[in-house]
Amino acid sequence: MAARTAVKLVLPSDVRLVELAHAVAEKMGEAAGLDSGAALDLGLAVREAVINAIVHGNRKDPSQDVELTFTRGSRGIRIRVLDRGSGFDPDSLPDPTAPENVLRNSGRGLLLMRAFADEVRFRYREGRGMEITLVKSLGSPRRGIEAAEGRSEGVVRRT
Amino acid sequence: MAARTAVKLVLPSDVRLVELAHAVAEKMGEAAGLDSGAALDLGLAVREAVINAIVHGNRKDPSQDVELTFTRGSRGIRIRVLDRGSGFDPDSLPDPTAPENVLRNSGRGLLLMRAFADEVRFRYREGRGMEITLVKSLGSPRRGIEAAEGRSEGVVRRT
Amino acid sequence: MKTAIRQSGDVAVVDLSGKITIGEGDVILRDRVHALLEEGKKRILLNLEKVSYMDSAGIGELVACYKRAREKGGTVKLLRPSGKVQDLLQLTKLEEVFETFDSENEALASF
Amino acid sequence: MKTAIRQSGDVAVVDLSGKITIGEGDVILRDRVHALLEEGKKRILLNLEKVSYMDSAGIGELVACYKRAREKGGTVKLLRPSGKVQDLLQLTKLEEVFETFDSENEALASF
Ligand SMILES: Nc1ncnc2c1ncn2[C@@H]1O[C@H](COP(=O)(O)OP(=O)(O)O)[C@@H](O)[C@H]1O
Ligand SMILES: Nc1ncnc2c1ncn2[C@@H]1O[C@H](COP(=O)(O)OP(=O)(O)O)[C@@H](O)[C@H]1O
Repeated sequence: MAARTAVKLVLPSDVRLVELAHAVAEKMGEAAGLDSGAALDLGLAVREAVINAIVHGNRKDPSQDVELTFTRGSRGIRIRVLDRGSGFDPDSLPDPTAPENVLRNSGRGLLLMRAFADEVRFRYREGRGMEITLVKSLGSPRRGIEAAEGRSEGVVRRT
Repeated sequence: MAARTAVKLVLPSDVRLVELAHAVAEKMGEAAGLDSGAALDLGLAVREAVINAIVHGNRKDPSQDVELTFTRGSRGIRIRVLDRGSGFDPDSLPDPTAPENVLRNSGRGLLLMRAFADEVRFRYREGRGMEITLVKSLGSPRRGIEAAEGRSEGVVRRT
Repeated sequence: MKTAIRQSGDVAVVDLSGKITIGEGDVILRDRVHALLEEGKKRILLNLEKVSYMDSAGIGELVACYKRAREKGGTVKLLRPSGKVQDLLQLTKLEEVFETFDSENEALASF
Repeated sequence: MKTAIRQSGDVAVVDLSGKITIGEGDVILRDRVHALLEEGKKRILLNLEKVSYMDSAGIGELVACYKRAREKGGTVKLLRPSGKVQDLLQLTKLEEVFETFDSENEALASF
């Protein structure tokens, strides 16, 4: 996935722009060759990453931006979502599907990302912010629920 | 039009991305309050500016980017399209509607920009590239053909 | 998102269409359900047939509506979730929380 | 953009739908018209009813097709341009170049 073909989208932290990020992700997914169902899944995963970047990462401060980088490759598309916050540890979060959590109002974003992308990686970029990498592969089997249950793709690499 | 709410889109010079720039412009226009007809007009004007930035400004070199900046204000939306080329003088171009030019295969991009945006400004940013500013105002009368004929809004400011 | 409310016997049926997402659909859903509960309409059936998808904010609001109705002695049930919405209910295990129906008549009879 | 070609007497009618824009619609338009001219079909009617818009590349290709047909002793005429396409033809003064019809029968009879 050569970086020279990357498309970048930079947004101020305003939840009304989540829609735009979702739409761009869906279009880029289709342009990369995903069918419309897979492109929607990618859009939904990106939507969750962007909501978190705006709400948790940048605490809705519109002067703090969220940067999305879309890189197309022959085997799929990779999207990075970078905020300006102080990061978090994705492994220390409660399971939103556990009986004691299922009626909570929040806590399902990572579950959705993992269900709708083929790969989800978390990295804290020192002095910069949290970076979530989402990968959607061409011709990959639709892995809605299965992927979310085997949670091994949520690899944390704090560098 | 406060700069802190600006959205930025950076594209490598690949004509397949013209579609994306058009779609983002149309969505941003709608989000700024334009009706769907005015948002389409804005999309069409941006499309022409981006085609020129890719084809003439960056000579389709994918390592050279085109940067779009969308700034929403209470009275409308402003979009800047910046390339990495050596610029041009918009006042020295032939009129594509003159009888001797009407059958040419090209030369109509600026005509369309001026018809579909309410304001079009050209500026060469030394050491950086050509910058086209397109403004679409809320509630402005539809000025398709009239605006293109009175060409006074094509102000050149070489700085 | 758009909504239309019909009264069928003592059940308020809310026909939703569009997306239940952050900052728009979620707010509309909350407003509609809160207004019904304020008016004392405690039996609420959300018709999800024309809802294309929800995000985590929309799902959270659905749960919040469910809990608020329960606090007021009411119930929220679901009608005909579309493919994606059904996937989301299953993924989040909310299908075990919400009573969900394919037939409107059965849904109405169940209250 | 999608196209379908029908033969009506000695006129080839090309039904276009979508957008005639850079890198896609313009290329398809060129390919279709060139292929017809290669086959010796010189009377071409482009049905623009379902074309939502064109950009400068699409308009340029329309002109290029017109000229290429003329070189080969043929003609390209237009049927029912939609609102935006009509605006563009007027703006570029191409409405003075292309014979344009609202009725397919009249268009066919004019060749
Ligand atoms: N970009 C981020 N920056 C900081 N914290 C985050 C970020 N993304 C997620 N988190 C943390 O992880 C938690 C779980 O996130 P998520 O699964 O998306 O659910 P929700 O956002 O509804 O709480 C959040 O409540 C927050 O504490
Ligand atoms: N961004 C740009 N950088 C350099 N030259 C440009 C740029 N935009 C337009 N031009 C010049 O202006 C001319 C007219 O542009 P335009 O009206 O869009 O028609 P066309 O692109 O079809 O030639 C171009 O042929 C080119 O020489």
